[in-house]
Amino acid sequence: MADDARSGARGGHDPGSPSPEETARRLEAAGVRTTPAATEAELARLDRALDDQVFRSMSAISLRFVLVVLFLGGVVTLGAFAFGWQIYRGIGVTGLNRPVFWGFYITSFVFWIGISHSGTLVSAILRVLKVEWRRPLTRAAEAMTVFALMIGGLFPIIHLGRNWRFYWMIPIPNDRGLWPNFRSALMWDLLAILTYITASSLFLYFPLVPDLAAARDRSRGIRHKVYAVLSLGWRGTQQQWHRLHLGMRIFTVIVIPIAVSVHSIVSWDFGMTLVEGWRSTIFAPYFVIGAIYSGVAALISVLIVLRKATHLEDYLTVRHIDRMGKVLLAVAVIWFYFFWSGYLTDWYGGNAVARALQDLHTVGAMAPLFWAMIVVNMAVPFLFLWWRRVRTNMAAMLAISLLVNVGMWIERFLIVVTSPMRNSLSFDWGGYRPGWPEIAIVSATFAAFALLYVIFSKLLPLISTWEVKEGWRIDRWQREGVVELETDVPTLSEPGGAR
Amino acid sequence: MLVVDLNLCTGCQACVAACFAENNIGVAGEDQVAMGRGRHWIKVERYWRSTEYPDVRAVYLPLPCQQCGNAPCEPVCPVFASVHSKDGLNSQVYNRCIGTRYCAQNCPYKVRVFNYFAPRFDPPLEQQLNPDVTVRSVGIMEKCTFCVQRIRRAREEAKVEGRELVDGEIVPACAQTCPPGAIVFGDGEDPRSQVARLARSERGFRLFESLNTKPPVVYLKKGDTKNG
Amino acid sequence: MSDPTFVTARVAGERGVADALQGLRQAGLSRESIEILSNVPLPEPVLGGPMKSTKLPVWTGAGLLIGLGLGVFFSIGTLFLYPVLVGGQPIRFAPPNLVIVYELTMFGIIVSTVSGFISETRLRPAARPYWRDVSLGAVYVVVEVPPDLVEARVRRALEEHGAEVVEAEEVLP
Amino acid sequence: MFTEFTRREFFKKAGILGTALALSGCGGNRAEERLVPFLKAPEEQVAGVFTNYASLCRQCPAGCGILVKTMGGRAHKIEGNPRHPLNQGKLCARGQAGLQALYNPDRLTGPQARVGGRDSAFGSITWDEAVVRLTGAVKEAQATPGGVGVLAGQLPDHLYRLASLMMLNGQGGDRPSSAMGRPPVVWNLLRACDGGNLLADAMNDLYGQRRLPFFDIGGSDVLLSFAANLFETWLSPVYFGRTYGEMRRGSETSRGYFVHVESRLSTTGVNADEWYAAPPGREAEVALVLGKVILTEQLASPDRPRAVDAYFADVDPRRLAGDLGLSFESLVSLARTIGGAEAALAIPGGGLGGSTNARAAVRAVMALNLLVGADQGGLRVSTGVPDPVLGPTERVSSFEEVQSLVEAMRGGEVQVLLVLDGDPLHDLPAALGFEAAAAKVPLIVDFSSFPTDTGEVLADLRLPSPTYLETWGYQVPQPGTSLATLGAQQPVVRQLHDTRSPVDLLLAVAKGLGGAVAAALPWENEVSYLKDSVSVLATRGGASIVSADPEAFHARWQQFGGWWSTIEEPRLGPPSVPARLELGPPPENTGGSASGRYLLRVYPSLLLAEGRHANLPWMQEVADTMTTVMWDSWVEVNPKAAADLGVRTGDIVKVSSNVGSVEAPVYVYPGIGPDMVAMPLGQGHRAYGRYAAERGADPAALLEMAAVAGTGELAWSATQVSLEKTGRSKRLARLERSAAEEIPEGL
Repeated sequence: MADDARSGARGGHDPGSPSPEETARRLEAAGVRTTPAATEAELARLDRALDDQVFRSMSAISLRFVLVVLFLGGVVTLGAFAFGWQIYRGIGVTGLNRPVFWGFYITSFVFWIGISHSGTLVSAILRVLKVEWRRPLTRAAEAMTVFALMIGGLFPIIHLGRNWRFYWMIPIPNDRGLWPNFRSALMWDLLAILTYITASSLFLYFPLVPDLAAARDRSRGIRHKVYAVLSLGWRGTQQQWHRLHLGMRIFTVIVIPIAVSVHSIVSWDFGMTLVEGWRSTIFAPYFVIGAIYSGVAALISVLIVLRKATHLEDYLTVRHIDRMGKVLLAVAVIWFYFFWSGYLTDWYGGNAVARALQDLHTVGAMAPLFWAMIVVNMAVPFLFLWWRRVRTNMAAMLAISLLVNVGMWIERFLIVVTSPMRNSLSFDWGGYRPGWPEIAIVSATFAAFALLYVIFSKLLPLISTWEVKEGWRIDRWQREGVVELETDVPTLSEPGGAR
Repeated sequence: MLVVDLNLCTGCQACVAACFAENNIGVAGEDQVAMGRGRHWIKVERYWRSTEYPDVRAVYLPLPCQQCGNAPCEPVCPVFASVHSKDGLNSQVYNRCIGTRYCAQNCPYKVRVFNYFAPRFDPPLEQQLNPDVTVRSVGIMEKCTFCVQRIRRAREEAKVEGRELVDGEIVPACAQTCPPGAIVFGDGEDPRSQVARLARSERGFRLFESLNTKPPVVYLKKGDTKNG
Repeated sequence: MSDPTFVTARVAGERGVADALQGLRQAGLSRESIEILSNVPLPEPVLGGPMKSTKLPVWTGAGLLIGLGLGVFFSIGTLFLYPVLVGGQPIRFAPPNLVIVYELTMFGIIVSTVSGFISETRLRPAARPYWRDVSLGAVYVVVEVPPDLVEARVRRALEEHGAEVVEAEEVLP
Repeated sequence: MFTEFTRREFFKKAGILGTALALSGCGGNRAEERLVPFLKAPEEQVAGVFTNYASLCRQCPAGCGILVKTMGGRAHKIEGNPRHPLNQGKLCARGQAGLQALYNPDRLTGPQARVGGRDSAFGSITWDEAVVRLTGAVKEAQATPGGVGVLAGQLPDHLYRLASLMMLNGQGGDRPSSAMGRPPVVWNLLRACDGGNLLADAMNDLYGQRRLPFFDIGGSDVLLSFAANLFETWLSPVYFGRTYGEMRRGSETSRGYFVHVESRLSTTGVNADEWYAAPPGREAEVALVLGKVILTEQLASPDRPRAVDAYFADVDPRRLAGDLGLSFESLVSLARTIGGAEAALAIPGGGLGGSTNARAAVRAVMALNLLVGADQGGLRVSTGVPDPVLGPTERVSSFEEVQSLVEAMRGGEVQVLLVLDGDPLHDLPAALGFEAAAAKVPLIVDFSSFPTDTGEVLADLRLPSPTYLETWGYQVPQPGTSLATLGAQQPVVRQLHDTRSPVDLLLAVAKGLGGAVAAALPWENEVSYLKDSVSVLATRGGASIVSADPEAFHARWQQFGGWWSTIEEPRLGPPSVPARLELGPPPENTGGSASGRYLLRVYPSLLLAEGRHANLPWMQEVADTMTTVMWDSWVEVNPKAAADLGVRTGDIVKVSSNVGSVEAPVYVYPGIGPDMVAMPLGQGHRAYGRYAAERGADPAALLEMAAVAGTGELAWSATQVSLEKTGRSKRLARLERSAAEEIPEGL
């Protein structure tokens, strides 16, 4: 598949002249800039190569693809079966007990909501700051948010004792004559996640419309019809482009506070309680930074896998990973700062339960998890991410970003599950061991996340082609003085800019 | 208001058994209770004061729901399943509950009981069930109600007979059976009631007063000396 | 209202757009009657001035107000409808209300902005000319000929300025 | 096995409640017109009216009065009978669980006989067949004197009287040589742990009345318990608990003073203001130290019988306290407290009875009582049977009698063994050899309502009794109160299954036998037997019910749950104190004292007693107070000993004595000495229904047949055992999720 795409792309050019992607790679290697300030003809060639790469990979289906889908689908089916079993037998098939009433599900909920953060947030922040190198990776990032939210949003439902009654939380006039309790942090959660999933889905969809139109124009039959509906009659008129830009500007500004509020509210599920280890004023920013941390790491993992699997190395470049690596390092430091602030305060206060909880973490039954978290969340990024050689080594970056996510999952587990293990009544101090359905369902959600990406890659363009093309043009327009440079942020167009 | 005199609690477990009988509490079975899923609405918790033989001392803490005035379990429920009743009881409305277990997490006393599985009563054990009390289904939270069904009955009877309730007329199952009379129930608002008199004792304290949960359950401290 | 008449032409790149626009303007056509179709947004200088404004900000503002109202209703209004005492908290005004108001305001903004976008993009009165190769990078000019102008004049204006007049490949709603 | 049960089905079955539910929706309020008003908590609905029946609790031998709340012909809740002088409305956990005996899913539903030998299955028979077969067998056995044996764990008084009359051909007293049977043997480990016979013997020595002492705890201000588990299973725990409450509430300023002396910290011991951990079997020696100090400091009662002083003559209190490992100073302080008390009372508990020196131990505590004048205060004698006609009341046999019955069985002397309300196969120590002896008995008839171990393994004929909530009877509470009482038992629901009262069965058999036996048992049925018997009290004055009409008396007797005197029994006269107190040799513990061996202390489970309640799921799931263990057995091991053995709570160990071994999980228990281990009775059933079968271990398998010196009683706490790690462990079902050593704020 990869070779086909490549030769196809090359076939479109004059024989002998280097393909645009080769040019780009050479320039990249020279460390100057990723794209040449091309002529219109060259731009047309770049455009075509990009389109070929992106749209062709959407239609080709290989045996490997089928096997991957079957495997992931199998894991997801197993999880669905486990959920069915849980409904049939009762929530007791989990390992939940008194005093640990929340287990793997809520841990995973917080984890996935955290993952969801970085997609939209990173994309929006980069957009607001008009960072030009964002262009090829916004789509993958925004998709990550939507997928992670779809998955994360399921967990509160899976976790309910009576899942089939989850709609009782929805605030609509009903035959029960009862509105939900908006004083409950869970209702805040519901509304926040509803808002966030709406916002991030639309944030993904908005810039997708021109690409959907492009896909519409390249397809026939049923696909064509579906794309035609989804692309909203997009014709590419300048009026439409203007609206799109304006809409995106509004969105970008709105989506950032939403994203921050969502994870703050998730943290308040815990922060509002009287549970030692949860009741903390630092939780909202701590959870937000933790979310960004795990989200950036997840984005790095996703980008590395995607560029390899879909042969988009020319667009999702090593330099992207390098830059994201720097972001990850910065966030790691901030995360540790918040973590330490909370830990130190608890320790110093000397509250018996807080001490018991810290003992449980540092020397008790949870010590292996706790120290593993410290190592992979703090030590590993801090020791390695300073080095450009590490940041540009895809295998190393994949390993580090995955480790950070494992660490963040553990961090959530330690917060969500172990805090109730110690309370004011030492008679009721307890432990927790997950049941098999919990493990199956949580595993299934990871598979579902991958599966969504796999399916996505076959249905929708993984790179926002129009934005990349626009980027190339902005470069040229600025050089030719057609448009003014709008920000001080160095763009790709500046020689040596953005390093 | 409920007063529990720790001087009097002998740890005999009669209250626990009475509560099982009165409130249709299902039995969880060995594996489940080993996991911490016992459905005891009232527990007699045993705390060790010192464990160095032969200087071993312990204290019993009979722990029903504290029916907090400022109940931490209430505001966190998204569906108003845990609400404050007019009588000041902290009531759990089973048929509203969807099982988020948030209330239990936020309960400082860990007295809330979750139905992990549907309750089972091997026939003909179901014939024992108290018709005044719901059999709770799977996936919902339950807890001590101060035997609200008995409160209602007593109130209805007084109403039918056209009189005021008499102090001591309402007796929850635990207080009814308690051999030494360690548990006393009554109207705390009435200063002449027995509970109000007992609650004024110097030994009186409420669990975790610093949390400002304002429970109407007053414990009388266990004395350690001759005239404690 | 009868179907509008279109004169459509293919132009070469940005320069072609600028030329064609100049020609059309000289022919007395207003900017509003001209559409330029491309697969990348073109800069305003190329298009000869700022774009016609949209009503999106109005939509956004309306959404803000609706969301705010909904938030106030949920967090305060519902408690009037069904007052339930929980945890000793006051019935009406409490800090948590702000959380709800905030989230629903945001929700209102998001939904209304998209609704505005969809309604403005999708709900056009008539079908418009379209070519599939717009997606491949071709640029087209679509002129909706006003009743007081002769179609041929428009055609000539376009051709004189380097545009190649072509028929629409298909129409899109 | 299990069926799911919803509230809806419940209402369907309950029938009448459906109407009530519908009616509650007629308030005119719109919200209530909905079929299922979600706004409304279901507890706000009141449906139906309860009918209360007064009766008697038979969950243990104490004989508390109960009220059973019934509705629609079903019993829903048992509560104490507030009028009954013994428990005055209170009830213990086991009493509350009586409903689960009534509605137990594993009850026998009709008479059964083996289709072949003892290893074959049971097949249903009719009651007529059963009576014919039983009568035939008894008739045959009549030829051999003592050919019929009766073995029980506890018997209601009316049945005990009937069985005695039948076995002894209508003659009371000692067994006449011509009688077909022998006096019913009533014994199990719970009764042994109660040590009632030792107490009665001590009373006999002092007052010439072989009756249990009665302890007026409520009227005392300093209470010393010598290994008495007052609030668990001993004799009459509800009475003790109730009066303990009275003592603790005594006055505004004083809460009484409670001292517990026992080697192991029991649930009762925790309540004590002071706990003295005397070495096992030497608890009563603390009484000697105290008595000596009281005498030395001249704090003894001036009215005491002077002879009692001699008991303490040889005691060197300082040395003895040192021997016992107790602080002499604190004992002196305690002695002063006792001496200065207005009403001190020492209770010789059942726990003393486990050692070989138990007889002397009980005497020592009684001597202390005499010294401080408790015989004029809290120590009294039980009221006994209100009228001789109603006797003999249930008498616990000595262990010697059990042994002689088993011996007779082994020797082929016993032709028919009637097992009434008990499970000897489970309840008797294995070393007694009951199972092997039973093989020699041609016909074993089990009258239990449940598939007991005995019934499942040994019985040839199972003639299930109704439970105590379905049948009639009377009971004289023992030790009871200072008011003479005859409790009334009556059915509160219709018989659930095809069961028959053993009284009716015995009457039918007697009729079939004819002759002296039939003459001794002239009654038509259980009801006429009871009416005839209790009518002797009808016209007696100074009582709760006085009626010239026997029918009316009987009706009211049942209505109020019994008859009781309103006049207190007179106090004890002066005791005749034997000249010298024989202290006897120190306790002997069998099995040697090699290192690595521990003295085994067995004790009746707070909830399961000797095992009678193991088939009640509530009793399995209510946690033992001290260990909080549910659904299981355990071995209590001192933390240091556990560390030496390398075991932790939940590790399974093999406990072996010279006569047997069992496996059970360890519970590391701070309240026990490093040279002892303790195991609760109650579990280890082979059968006994789904909740009890194959659960936990029965320490009765470990006990050696040591005797209490000078008596025929079993010294059940004189066996040494060794512990051996099995390497296995389990998650012990405990209510406590951790060690609970952090005391919560405020407590």
